[in-house]
Amino acid sequence: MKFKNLRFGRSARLGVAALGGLGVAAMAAPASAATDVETAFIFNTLSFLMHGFLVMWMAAGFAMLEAGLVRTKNTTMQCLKNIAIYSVAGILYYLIGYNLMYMDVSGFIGSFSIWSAADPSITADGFVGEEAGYAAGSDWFFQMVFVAATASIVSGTVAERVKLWPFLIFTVVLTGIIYPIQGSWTWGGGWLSEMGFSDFAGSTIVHSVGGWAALAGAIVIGARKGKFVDGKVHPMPGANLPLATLGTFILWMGWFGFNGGSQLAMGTAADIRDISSIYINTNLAAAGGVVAAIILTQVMYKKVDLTMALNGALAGLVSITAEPLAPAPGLAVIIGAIGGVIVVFAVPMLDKLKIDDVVGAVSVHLIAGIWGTLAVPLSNGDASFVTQIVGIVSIGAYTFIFSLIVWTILKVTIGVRASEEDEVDGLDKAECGMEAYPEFGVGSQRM
Amino acid sequence: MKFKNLRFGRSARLGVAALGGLGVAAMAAPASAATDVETAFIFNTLSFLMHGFLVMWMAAGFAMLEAGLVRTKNTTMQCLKNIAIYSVAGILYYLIGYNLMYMDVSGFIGSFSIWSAADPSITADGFVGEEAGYAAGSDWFFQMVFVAATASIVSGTVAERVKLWPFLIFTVVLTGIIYPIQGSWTWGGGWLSEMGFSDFAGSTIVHSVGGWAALAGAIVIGARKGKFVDGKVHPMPGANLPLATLGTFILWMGWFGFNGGSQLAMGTAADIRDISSIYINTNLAAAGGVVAAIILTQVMYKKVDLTMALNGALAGLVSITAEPLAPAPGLAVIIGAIGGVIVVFAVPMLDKLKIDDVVGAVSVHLIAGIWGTLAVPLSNGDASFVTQIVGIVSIGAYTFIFSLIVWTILKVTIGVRASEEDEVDGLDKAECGMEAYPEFGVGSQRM
Amino acid sequence: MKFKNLRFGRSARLGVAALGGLGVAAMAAPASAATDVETAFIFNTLSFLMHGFLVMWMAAGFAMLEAGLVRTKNTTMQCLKNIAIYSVAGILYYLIGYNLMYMDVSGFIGSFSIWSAADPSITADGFVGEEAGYAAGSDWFFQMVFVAATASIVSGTVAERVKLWPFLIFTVVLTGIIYPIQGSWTWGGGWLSEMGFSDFAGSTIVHSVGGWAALAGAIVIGARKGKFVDGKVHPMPGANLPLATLGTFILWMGWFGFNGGSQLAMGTAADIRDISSIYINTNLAAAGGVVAAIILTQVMYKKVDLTMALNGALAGLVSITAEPLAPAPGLAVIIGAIGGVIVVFAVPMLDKLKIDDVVGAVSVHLIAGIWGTLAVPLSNGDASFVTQIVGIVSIGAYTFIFSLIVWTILKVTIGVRASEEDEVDGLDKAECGMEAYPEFGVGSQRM
Amino acid sequence: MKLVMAIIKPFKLDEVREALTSLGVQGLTISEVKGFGRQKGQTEIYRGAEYSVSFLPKVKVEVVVADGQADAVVEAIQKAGSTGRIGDGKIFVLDLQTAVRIRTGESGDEAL
Amino acid sequence: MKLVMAIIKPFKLDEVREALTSLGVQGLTISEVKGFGRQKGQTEIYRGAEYSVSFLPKVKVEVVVADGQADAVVEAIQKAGSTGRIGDGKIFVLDLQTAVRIRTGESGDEAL
Amino acid sequence: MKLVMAIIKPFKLDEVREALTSLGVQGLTISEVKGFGRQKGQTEIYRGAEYSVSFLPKVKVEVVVADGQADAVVEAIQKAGSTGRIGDGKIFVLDLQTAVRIRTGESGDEAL
Ligand SMILES: Nc1ncnc2c1ncn2[C@@H]1O[C@H](COP(=O)(O)OP(=O)(O)O)[C@@H](O)[C@H]1O
Ligand SMILES: Nc1ncnc2c1ncn2[C@@H]1O[C@H](COP(=O)(O)OP(=O)(O)O)[C@@H](O)[C@H]1O
Ligand SMILES: Nc1ncnc2c1ncn2[C@@H]1O[C@H](COP(=O)(O)OP(=O)(O)O)[C@@H](O)[C@H]1O
Repeated sequence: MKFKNLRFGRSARLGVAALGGLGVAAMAAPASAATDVETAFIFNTLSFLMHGFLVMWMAAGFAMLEAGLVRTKNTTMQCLKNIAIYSVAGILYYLIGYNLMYMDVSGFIGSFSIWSAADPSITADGFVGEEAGYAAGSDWFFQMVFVAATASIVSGTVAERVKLWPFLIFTVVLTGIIYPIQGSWTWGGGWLSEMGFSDFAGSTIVHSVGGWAALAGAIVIGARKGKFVDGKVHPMPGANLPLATLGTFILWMGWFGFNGGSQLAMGTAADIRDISSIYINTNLAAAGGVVAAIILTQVMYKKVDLTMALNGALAGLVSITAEPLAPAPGLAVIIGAIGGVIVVFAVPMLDKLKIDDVVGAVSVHLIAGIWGTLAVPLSNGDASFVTQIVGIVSIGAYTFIFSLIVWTILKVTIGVRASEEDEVDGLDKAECGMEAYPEFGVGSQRM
Repeated sequence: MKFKNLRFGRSARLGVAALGGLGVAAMAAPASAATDVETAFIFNTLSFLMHGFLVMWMAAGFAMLEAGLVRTKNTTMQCLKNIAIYSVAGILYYLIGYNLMYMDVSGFIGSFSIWSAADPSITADGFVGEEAGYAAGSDWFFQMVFVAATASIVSGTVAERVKLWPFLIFTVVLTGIIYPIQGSWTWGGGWLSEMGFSDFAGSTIVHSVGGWAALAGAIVIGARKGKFVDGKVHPMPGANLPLATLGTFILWMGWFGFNGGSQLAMGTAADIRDISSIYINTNLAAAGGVVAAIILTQVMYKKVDLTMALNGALAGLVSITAEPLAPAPGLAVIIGAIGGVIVVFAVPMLDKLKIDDVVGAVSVHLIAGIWGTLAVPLSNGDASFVTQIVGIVSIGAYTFIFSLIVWTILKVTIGVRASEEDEVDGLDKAECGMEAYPEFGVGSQRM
Repeated sequence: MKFKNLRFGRSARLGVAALGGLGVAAMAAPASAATDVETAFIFNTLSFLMHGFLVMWMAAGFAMLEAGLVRTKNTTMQCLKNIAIYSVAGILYYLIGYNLMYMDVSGFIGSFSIWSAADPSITADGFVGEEAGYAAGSDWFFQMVFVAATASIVSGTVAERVKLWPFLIFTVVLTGIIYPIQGSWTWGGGWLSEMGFSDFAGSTIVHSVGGWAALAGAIVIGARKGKFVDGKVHPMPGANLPLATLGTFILWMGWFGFNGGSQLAMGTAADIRDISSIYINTNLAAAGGVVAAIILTQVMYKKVDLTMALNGALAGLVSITAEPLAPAPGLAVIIGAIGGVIVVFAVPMLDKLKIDDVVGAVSVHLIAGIWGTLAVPLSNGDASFVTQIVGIVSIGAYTFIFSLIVWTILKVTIGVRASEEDEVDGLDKAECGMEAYPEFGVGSQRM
Repeated sequence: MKLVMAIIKPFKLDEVREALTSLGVQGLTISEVKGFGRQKGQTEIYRGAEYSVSFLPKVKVEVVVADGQADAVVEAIQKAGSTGRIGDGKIFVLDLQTAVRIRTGESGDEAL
Repeated sequence: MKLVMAIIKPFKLDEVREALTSLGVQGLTISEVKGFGRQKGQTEIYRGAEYSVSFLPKVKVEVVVADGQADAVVEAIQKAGSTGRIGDGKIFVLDLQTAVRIRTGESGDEAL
Repeated sequence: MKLVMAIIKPFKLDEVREALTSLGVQGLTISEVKGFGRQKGQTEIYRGAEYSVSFLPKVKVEVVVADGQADAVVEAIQKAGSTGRIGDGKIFVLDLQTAVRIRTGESGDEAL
């Protein structure tokens, strides 16, 4: 049995089952006005595909954001890690992840098997389904791009000192095992979903999970040499802010897919009306995050910090992700703005704790993710603070501990950290043998 | 009453009301062949969403274009302004802009109120609409991304010397008040639409409006120090041409959303056939603009100026925007090519007038926008040159004077221009305290 | 007669005619469940438009990839060539290309005429078609973006030494004549399609054709000065690897359009189910290519070469393009991985042959394209190795010889190669009079 | 011959160059440098952490002139480069043994 | 006065600067250079072709000091810049004729 | 010891380096500079406005050699760097007081 009730709380509130609603609508409405079942199937599938390619695009967003926020000498490595992550995540999710998350979920875990598509409603005689549904492959595609996002979060935090291969091994475990198992608890219909935990598009399930895994990594690997000296923080500014800006815009665009596609259906007027609301809220939450970060850095530091504005946008997006549908637009602005405020305070706070997070991913994805998950009951009457906290804590503890163990095993076996010399010279030279911007000035020839 | 007849002239010509046509088609065609009303609702809404995210993406395009065409020392600021604009525009359009433009438009202005969605055709029993329509939120989303584009245009022209906060205040006024009021005249069903003014996707209503606001800003703020000395023009080349190229490609891609979505419907075969024509014409006009700019700069200067080729693409796009549907493809190439020619002559002409437009936005958006609006009657028999000129002049005068007043008030109160020292050192240092590319060469460490 | 059976082999296997299948489905299925004909028309058209804008986006991908892999002094030129190519390709395909490829194809060639849209099924009374079909313009748009991709391939290989205008003239011939004629053989329903040659989305028809034209160019133009000296290869590292990474991600995203849209229909559940499979296989093949290239460069060189990882992704994508639908996901990974292996060996092999391919386009598009075309029979029972080889060889010989002739004519008439001095100084200075990154260091002013 | 090496504020470059050419100087060479001195870099905030920029962008001008011209050159640079604000930079004068023009092989004052 | 010019490994810059300031040096100028020497660049592989990087990134430090301070400065740089591994760089000392502070026109040791 | 400082055309760098190493020179330092001289920059057009590029990209080569080797080094650079066209650059020779190898503290000719 494959079952997903991502929208458990919400659908209960609406009084219709998530996808079942489609069939109901198709049956109940007057024949001349209602979408037929095959048409709804196409729309549902199209939603997964279209929103899926937008989420895929977020891989480029993470790559550019991180490539822009590391120093030149680690840029090639950061690009390499990002394209590798996206590749590894896809293959792993095919090999074990998807079925672990969605196939015959017992409550705590699905089954270990390779994914394959089955679309019984499509036969040689055409479409014979009685309910709309969607193509199984489109769902796989959409779920797969989510797991890649989780892994990208880690990459930014541990940048500039992690070795390539241990990092890739961690990615294998994260995308193949850690993420899918906790995912099965809620989206796979497991115990948290039974309990009523509500996380529409993954503030906790995707973003905080990435953040916890990143935090564990940052702790095990340690800070970059020179970052914290004699109790003082030494900033190491990112080398290319336009790239970081581009990355943020890409992520923003992709987020329409991330949240919009998480409606999981587009085959009725009600569904696409909901997707419209989700787009609006997603956009306004990001806008709120930007405006809050800009005003706050102006007030606190008398200058406007672009990197905080970018992080503010992302924090706003993460914050609205747990419930992008129910809030009124004004509330979405506020939820996002609080996300923006959080990030402005969380980034230096982590520094004070001597946790070295190169791109601010823990602040953006973990802390704003917790906030977003807690904010669900503000607009969604079916969610309760208690259940939300149970979800946040259980998923957090599971992910953090599991990640800590994996990072530690990697540390004591093959080692996770580049040598001090390699760190000083930059990982590009050490691991890739290649500089991101190899030229020595404009006028020079090959040297 | 909310009413929009963006396509007034055209729809009159076709003999069917704009969205009414959907219902008609659904009723008239044989039951087995016709799209049902809910399906059409979904398609119409999907068109707004899909084309809307493409237009949203143009925000990234403007950011990259402008970040590439300013000098390094102002790059961070340019990135910051662009993400701030897009955020502010969204919030303002929610708070007052949309309803000013579309709600109970009296002829000259709508009403001051916060926007909220209403979709009466969707009930607990499913979809009960008799006409197709679309989700109200999807329309809001699509209109919102347009206003952001208008604001981005200004940002490029006044770059490298405007202070951040006055600029943001101007953006608030532009997106909350200036743009929506004139928008109500045509798209909101006001007096210009009554008169038959035709501007399909906004050559005048979006692009020229941005251009006029930019021109007013350039005049009030003045040229960059050192740009015009002793009657000579001193070019200040943009620092990163690949970024500018990327920005142009992004804008080109986004323009399919801009023009295609302005069909406002996708629920009939005729509508999507029209969208197909719009895509083709949009693409060919841009292509025409590029080819014209390349040939012309080769002939005039013996070198091909990449920045002119990029501006040529944009000018072609702006030119076709007032009427991307009616022209045959060959005419679209020509309309775009004339746009490309315009830009090649307009950029140095503005220099001669000592108007300092950093990225050429006035030439591209205002002057090519006027050309595009004038070109409508070439292919659209319902438009007349006289009415087009009335629209261009009235919208232009309104926007230019209003903007001039706002810029002037800002100038005499808080000041709009960075100090000479800040301008010399670059706004990045002064306003953001952050360099776009902080590293001193590849080999160096943190300093 | 216009006829396209891109999916000849596959559709024969499924036992239904390509687009006819849509109508059949609409008729055969129970009235309540089946998509009506106009709805299917809209879906089919939407697929061309949506996938078309994704493929258009690949133009930006090629631009960024190539701008990142050339040296700074040739970057402006590379940006210019790429935007010019996309523009020229569109205009030429309108003027002669499309009809040469699809209009009244005799077997070997279509007709010389300007394209124009005809949609007889859409009348003043609404949609009257009996079969679904699609808007003619959407098809043109989708086919047009393909030809632009072919031309972009050439641009990368001959970079850093070709003169602008001869290159653009070659582009005119390639997009207006060379590409469409061979395209008519298969996709236009010509002799190769009669024979059963199977190339779903163009491993051979698009990618190898671009590769052959590039190879001919590289041979006629010769290697860059200093690349091969005394039998040794002197690498000339690309100047901006994050840009190249961005370009690769853009291409990857665009490829969902490239392959997904090549299903040519989206109006039935079966079609969109197939598109889902195509997305999955496309993604996994790219992932396989990346992973293979990373592992292989680690093993062979003890470092992971980012540029090979990027080329691996692209090679994986090219490899799956001839048959992105039939393979199971696991096979798609393998097909892509073999593509990744190919590129790791082919790049240095070409160097040994003293063929100077700046970005590796011949390896990626030609050699992996051949592999992909040969791999079709692995999963598609209707394809045979013999026919595939006939297709590869005939298209290859035709394209290579035709290109060789055109390049040679250009060489002996106006010359194809920049002067030695211009090559040393960089083409940006010589042909564009403009530097890509003109600033001399961060702190400096205009000089 | 003397090698006059000046560290100046970048935006003063054009003025310094013009001052030198109006003295008849035919050539000079510049490079991008960073300077540490009395002029303190701003204390910046990057992501909430204080960040003092100790090195500031400067331009180094190197010009070789005949012995007799050195004083005039120094004076011209000093005047053109001065804003009166801290961080204007320094001029250093070194003694040069020979100068050779690569194109022709000429040496001495002719090489300049 | 002496011009002390040192070529050092980039990551040693902060230590060298601190060593100099603790000697009382008030200003210095750095630039980005590339060095060729006994320290061989790695033999890199770029796209399957061997690629020997002959020039390695270094930082050049230029500091002008009064005659009496030169030895101490050289020693300080030598100590702070040394890792004991090949490629640590060189220190060159040149004689300086004059130094002028652009801001004030002061010259000689006062200009430093 | 002498400090030989040459301003050359960037694409001549490899030839100059080879000429020097074949003379036995073991190390040198290069930096990116821009030069102003008789060779006039192109008059460029940027967006329709004339734009004269007065500074052209050059590479500065600095090599310290023993006194006896200086002439040979100057000659080698002059030959390898020459194209016979305007803008080939200059070679300047300065007297050096000391050289120190940072790694070992050696000084004098042994430090080179
Ligand atoms: N002793 C020195 N040796 C080399 N360069 C110096 C020295 N002192 C100052 N400089 C250079 O001169 C610049 C300006 O010096 P600073 O002390 O800030 O101001 P001022 O010259 O106005 O006293 C510094 O940034 C540095 O580049
Ligand atoms: N004769 C020289 N003239 C100028 N610079 C030199 C000379 N020899 C070495 N250098 C510089 O010193 C750096 C270190 O020299 P190297 O021979 O590699 O190591 P070491 O100084 O430890 O012997 C070189 O990279 C180069 O920048
Ligand atoms: N007096 C000078 N001082 C310092 N550098 C100079 C001087 N004259 C020329 N140069 C440098 O030498 C380069 C070449 O000089 P130029 O006069 O153009 O050609 P040529 O050396 O062939 O006469 C200039 O670009 C500049 O970098």
